[in-house]
Amino acid sequence: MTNSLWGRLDDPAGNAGHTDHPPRMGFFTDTSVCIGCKACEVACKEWNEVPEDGYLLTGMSYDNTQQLGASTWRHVAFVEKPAETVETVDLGMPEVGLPGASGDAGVKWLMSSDVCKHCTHAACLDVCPTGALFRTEFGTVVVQPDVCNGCGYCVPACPYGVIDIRPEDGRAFKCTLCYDRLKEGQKPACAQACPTESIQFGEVDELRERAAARVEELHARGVDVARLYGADPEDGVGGDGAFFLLLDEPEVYGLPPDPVVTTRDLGSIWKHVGGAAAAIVGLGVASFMGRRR
Amino acid sequence: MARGERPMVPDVEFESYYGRPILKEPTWKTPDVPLYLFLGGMAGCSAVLAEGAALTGRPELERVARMAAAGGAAAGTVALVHDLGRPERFLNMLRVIKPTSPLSVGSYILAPFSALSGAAAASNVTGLLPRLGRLAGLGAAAFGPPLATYTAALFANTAVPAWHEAHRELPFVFGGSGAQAAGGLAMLLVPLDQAGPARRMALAGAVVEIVAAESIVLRRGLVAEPYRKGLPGRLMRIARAATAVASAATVVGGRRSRIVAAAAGATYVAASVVTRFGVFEAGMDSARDPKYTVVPQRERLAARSESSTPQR
Amino acid sequence: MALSPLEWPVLRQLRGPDRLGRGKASMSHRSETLEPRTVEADKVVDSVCPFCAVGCAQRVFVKDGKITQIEGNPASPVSRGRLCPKGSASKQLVTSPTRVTKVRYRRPHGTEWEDLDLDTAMDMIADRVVKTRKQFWEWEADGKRTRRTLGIASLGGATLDNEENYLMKKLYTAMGAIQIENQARI
Amino acid sequence: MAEAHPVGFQWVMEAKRRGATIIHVDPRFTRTSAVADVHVPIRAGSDIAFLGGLVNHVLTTESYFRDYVVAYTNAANIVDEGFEDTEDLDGLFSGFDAEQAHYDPVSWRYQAPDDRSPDEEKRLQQIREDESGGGGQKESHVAAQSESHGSGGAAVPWKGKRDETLQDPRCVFQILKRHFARYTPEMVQEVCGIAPADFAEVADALVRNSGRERTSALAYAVGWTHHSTGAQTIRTGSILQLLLGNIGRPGGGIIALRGHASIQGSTDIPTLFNILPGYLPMPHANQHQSLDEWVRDDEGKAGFWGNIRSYAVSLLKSYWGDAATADNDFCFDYLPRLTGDHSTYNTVKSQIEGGCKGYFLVGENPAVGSANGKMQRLGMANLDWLVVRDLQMIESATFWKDGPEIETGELVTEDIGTEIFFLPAASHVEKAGSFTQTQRMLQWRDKAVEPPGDARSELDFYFDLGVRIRERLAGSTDEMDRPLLDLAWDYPTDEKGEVDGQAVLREINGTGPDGAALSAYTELKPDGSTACGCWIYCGVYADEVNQARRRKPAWEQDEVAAEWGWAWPANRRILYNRASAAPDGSPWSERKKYVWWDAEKGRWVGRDVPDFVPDRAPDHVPEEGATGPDAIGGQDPFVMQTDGKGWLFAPVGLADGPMPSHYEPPESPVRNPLYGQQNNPTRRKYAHPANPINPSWSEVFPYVFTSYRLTEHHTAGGMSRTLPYLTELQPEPFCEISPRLAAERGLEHGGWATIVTARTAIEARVLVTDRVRSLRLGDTFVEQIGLPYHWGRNGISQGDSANDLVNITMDPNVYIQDKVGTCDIRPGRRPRGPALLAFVDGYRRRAGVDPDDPTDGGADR
Repeated sequence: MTNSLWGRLDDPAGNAGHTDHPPRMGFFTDTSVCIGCKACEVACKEWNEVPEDGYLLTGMSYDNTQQLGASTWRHVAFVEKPAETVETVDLGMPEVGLPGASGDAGVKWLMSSDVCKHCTHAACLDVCPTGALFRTEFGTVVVQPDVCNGCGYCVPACPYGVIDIRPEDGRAFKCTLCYDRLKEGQKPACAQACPTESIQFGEVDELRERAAARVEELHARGVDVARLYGADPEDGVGGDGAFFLLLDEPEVYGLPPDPVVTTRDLGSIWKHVGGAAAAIVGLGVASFMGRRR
Repeated sequence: MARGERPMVPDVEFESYYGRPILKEPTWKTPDVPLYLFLGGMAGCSAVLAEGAALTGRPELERVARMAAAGGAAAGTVALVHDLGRPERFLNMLRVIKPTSPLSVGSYILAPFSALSGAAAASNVTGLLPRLGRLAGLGAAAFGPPLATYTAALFANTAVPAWHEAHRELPFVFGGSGAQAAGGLAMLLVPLDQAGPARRMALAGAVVEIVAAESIVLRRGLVAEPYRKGLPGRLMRIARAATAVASAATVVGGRRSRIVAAAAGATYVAASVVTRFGVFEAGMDSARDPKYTVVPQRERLAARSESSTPQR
Repeated sequence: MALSPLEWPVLRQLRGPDRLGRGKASMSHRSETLEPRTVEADKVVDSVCPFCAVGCAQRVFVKDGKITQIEGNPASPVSRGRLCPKGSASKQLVTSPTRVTKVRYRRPHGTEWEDLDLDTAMDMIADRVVKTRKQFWEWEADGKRTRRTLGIASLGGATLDNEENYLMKKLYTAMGAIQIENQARI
Repeated sequence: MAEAHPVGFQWVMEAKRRGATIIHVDPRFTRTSAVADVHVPIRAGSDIAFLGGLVNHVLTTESYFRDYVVAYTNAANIVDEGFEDTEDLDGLFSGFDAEQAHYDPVSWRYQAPDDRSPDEEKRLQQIREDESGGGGQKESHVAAQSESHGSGGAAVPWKGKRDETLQDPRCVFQILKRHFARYTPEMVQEVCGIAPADFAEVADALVRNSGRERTSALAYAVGWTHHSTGAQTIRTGSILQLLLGNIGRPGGGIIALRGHASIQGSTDIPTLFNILPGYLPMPHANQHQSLDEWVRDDEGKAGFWGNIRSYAVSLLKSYWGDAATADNDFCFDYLPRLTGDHSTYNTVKSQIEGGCKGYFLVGENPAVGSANGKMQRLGMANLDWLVVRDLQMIESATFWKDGPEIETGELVTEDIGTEIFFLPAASHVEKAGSFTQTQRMLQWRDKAVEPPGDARSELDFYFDLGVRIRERLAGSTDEMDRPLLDLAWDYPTDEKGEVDGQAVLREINGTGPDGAALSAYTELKPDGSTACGCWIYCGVYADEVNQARRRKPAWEQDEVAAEWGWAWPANRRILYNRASAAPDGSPWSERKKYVWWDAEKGRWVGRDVPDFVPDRAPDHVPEEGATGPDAIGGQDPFVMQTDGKGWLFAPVGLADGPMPSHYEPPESPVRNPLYGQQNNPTRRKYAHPANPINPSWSEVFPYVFTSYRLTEHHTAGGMSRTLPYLTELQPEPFCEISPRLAAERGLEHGGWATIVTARTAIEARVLVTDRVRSLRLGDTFVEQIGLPYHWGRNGISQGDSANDLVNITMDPNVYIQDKVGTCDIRPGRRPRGPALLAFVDGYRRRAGVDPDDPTDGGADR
């Protein structure tokens, strides 16, 4: 059971009892080419028959979906930020300033399609008392709707705030990485639809290589802000099955900067629970000692 | 969206996505879940109390404690099932057994505890099968302390900062609070002459609870802030004050005055209830504000990059 | 779950390699036998997205005369299987419960819709075309032969098929109607 | 492009991945800007000034592709002595008739050759007669005849004299240089609000990526066309691309991003008033009273358009079959004639005035989708009958009970006499047929399921309607009914009575004397032995095979993918691809090799179907007096032009000048910095009390608004606002404004705003965003308000329609409205009911809108 709870784990499916399983599959979402079209959101809903999630103009740029949840398994975040001032080449032109009112460097608009991370160490799965959440043969993390009893434990367990209970249904839902499609060798619906290959689907090992190469390529082009998120198998969740190339800090996109699977501390937790239980026993025994009154 | 406020990402202190939480707020309902925590704690410790009473021949105390254990377990189970999104599937809790899931482990504690404490109480009330009843009571006493404390694991084994980061202290808060509640309930319902152990248990539990809760605030920095601020802060303060008052009353008049003892006992019970609500709400608050997720993680990253070459 | 008690996942946990019950042991029968619904399709029909003019190829999956899925066709050199949010919503477009599927009729000065039989509606429309055409018939204007009617106009075509546009223009032209327009003018 | 054509945009991202520079010029910062290398914010409606600046840059820095320009464009052509430029006339060209507000283009022609052929002599005579008589050429611009050049250029009377040194002061090149000289970077800044540094970045990138080794492409959508100068904006792009040698070459071109599944098809096989299939002009009563007159302007001219008689006769044969004979001019007389503008906006006016009483709406929602929604609704409220065919209950079908005019009391339900038939339509999967996508490619769709309930395809509806009309007229001896009774209307139907779409496609393709499907339009004959429903589509059913249904996977073909679908003409994927080779027929460069001359085979070869006479050698010089394709020289790649050259200067064919000039939109807060002429002098005003124009420079309407689409919605919303999955993504109408404007007008992010014009006022939620920039024009700032236009009163999410604000003032070539206007914006929701009318009326009075002539913006001299 080494590495079962946290740390590097190269074969999560095997670790979950799948023998002769296919390679681990996942997503690499390259936000540097995301155009925020939201095809992923719709394609996901069409395939998985996920209900609409409310009609609210949020004022959060073009993001009216707001967050991942029980009825939103892909969520495109839109971040408007002032662009970094770039050194411009002096063209010998009279200084008239840039078009902006304040003469600043303009705006950047970051878009990123968020999804369940399909963690190597998935807290939602670990804490699920019914086995509704399980690790598939593809190394992905899936809720079995025929098992889930809506206890809700997975919800606060997820360090990314992905999974949620659908109130009108009572059960927990999240991205399945199109488990059914994968069984037939098809791409997940979102990756199939994505116009610009921002969402890439494939074997996680291969995707990690691709992602590393892409970051290098962007760095070579001077896009220093490019960084990978969730691609490191040594990170707090043992690496994500769905990882990202971001152009800003993770928290700007609503992602935790350094998530850790809660089961890292499971030993300590149980130890302290045991200690406290023992303390009660001691306390109980002590209560009955001494004066008889 | 707040009118007139452009949700550009704020630059102060930390960045976030329009100030939105990163974590999902737990969907656990109140009062179901905090009540369950209270009931589990109270019932679990009551089972211990009952067995002690039986061993030391305090029938009044035994009966009250047995009823409290069985009643608490039953009511707790109801609360737990009621909290489920699909209550008809509550049996799925026993579908697998997962040491990684405190709720799974807890189900395997709660189920036998409920059965055993129920059997013990039934035997005690009806006088039937007394030996089996005692055996069941012994079993319940064995499952009682874990029942009273596993709920701390339930909270701690989440990503909710105020809960997770307090995972060393929470079992003691809950255990102490459970003992305080069990003792308090007995103080309320049991004559003075048989209630000595209950008073001592309540008092000791109160001390454990206060020390543990205080050390969360002292040791856990920013993520402990919700225990001090806002609604959970108020609840925690009320609970602590009530516990202190009850403890003082117990020490001063608990042995002599039935009324003081009953009042102190009731206050203990109430304080225990309020503590669970306080802890519950503290977790909710810490999940709602991205600060508690981002800032500690940022600090962790900074510390790591100071101590070594960047990993990410 | 009408399964053998031996299939109680706890026992599977104890028997198999998934001791912690986090994978294989906790799979339900449904999960074991899951398939994408598209494999059950009676037929897969080649189509083209009806929204913009990029012309993304679609594959339409049909089961029992109902559409079960519409997705991009990877073979297309134009779209390579991809669809935008609108194209991805094509199934909802064609299966929308708010689609009107019965003829609706509003009589002159009426305040509500009424039902109308399709055949009757067609007859009524044909009658009105004949009448209005004649009423506004114009052999000449300013002394020049025009051979037309200005009483009937039409708007639409950009969302329709070439064959439909062809029949429309052909029929309208033979009717002498010239105010035939579509979105290309708008 | 990423906004409205995301899947097409994948190719832009591919190009970027391979090192292409992506430049996005748009008033607002869109999803395209987000991934572009450069975003250039521009004032809406100032595109010609910007593109003109680039033209000037290319000319003054001598960055043009000289070999290409000399050989393939009309740069060397000498223009008539009588031509005067906007430089000479402060914003007008020679030939302007102020009273009629139109041009006589006769002085724009190429100089007549000294040694004229008899034919050219005849044409010169004809022009002289026209000049004195006032007919002829002048008519070429009325009734949107410019649009018939959708497949072939306007005819010039002669190829003209050329000076290939480009030094002659009257050669096109020198005229162009003078004309664009004032379009300096500083002027671009003043007109467009683009800083010279930004402009230089764009110009450098464009020049750097054009020439022998590299090409650049321009992609546009209705941001260029929805203006009173729309056609000239496209012209400016064409001039730029011709100068840079980017036409007819891989990676080059001007890519129109069209917005509807078959809007290209519905232009090729038009449901448009002014043309017939294949861009044959609808006959005009003043010019065309016989077949000969109808084809006179183009017949026998150089190039493939010279065979117009074959195309025209074949169309008449497919319309009237056996009834069309040489003796009766192939039923030419059955064609109705135009007398002017019969476009949709004019039709609406006619509806309001009671001159048009029956109306079919077929997959269109003018109450939301057309400019000046109020006029659309007023028109529909004054019909005898209205047929609406759609998938969902759209606003154009329900205006009589819940339209905005019902709310204001301008219309009363019980008073509206319009009889309305709502007929449910079949969706794209419930019928088989072909769409023509934006690159002229036809793709066939198979039928997947039966339409639900009463839903029918348009094919069935129109066929059935035709059958029923003909039944009613059967036996009529009235001459007016002959065209209907003689109509070839016998299409094969299946057991359900549904028409076989492939039979219609085959008719469109055309058949020969033996009744077999034709393979190419070159097989069409003028003698009535061939029939063809749309000559440019001839070949789509070659070999009796539905070529549009071909679906050879991309991975089994090269990137030209010639075996996927079928592109008109002749399955050619890049038009004018002869220009991808140098004059001597060799590729300009190995890198940009596409179609070239194979001397051994004596043919043009390459990766695409050559857009040229297949065996015409590069050194071929046509014989004197040659006509049609025979008159195409070996170095004339623009085979649809009568002179075979790409036009930097349009000697004929455009209503508003041979070269583009920047004019301000009809509503503008600024004075035209380029000329004294404020607006396009030939713009088509739309005089109607319900179409008042905000006076230019009005302080009452100080802001610019422009409308656009969002990725998540489709046009007037009938296909998107009705779907939960799309509606939840953009659930409410909003306006986008800059922080500066928000501060100036006290508008709150997330709050409500009322946007007011002289037409009406609408309300929308406010998004304050740095993506909308305050533009600096000289000393002043111009604020722009962005308005997505998808909403109306039906559907899941409802709201006011942006198009209710848009005025109707049209481009004189194609009669398309200008979507840029001025407005005021103020916090809060708009007044309700009749109070709205009073509110808008107050604005009109304060702005000084002339109640007698409300469409005069007051800017004309």
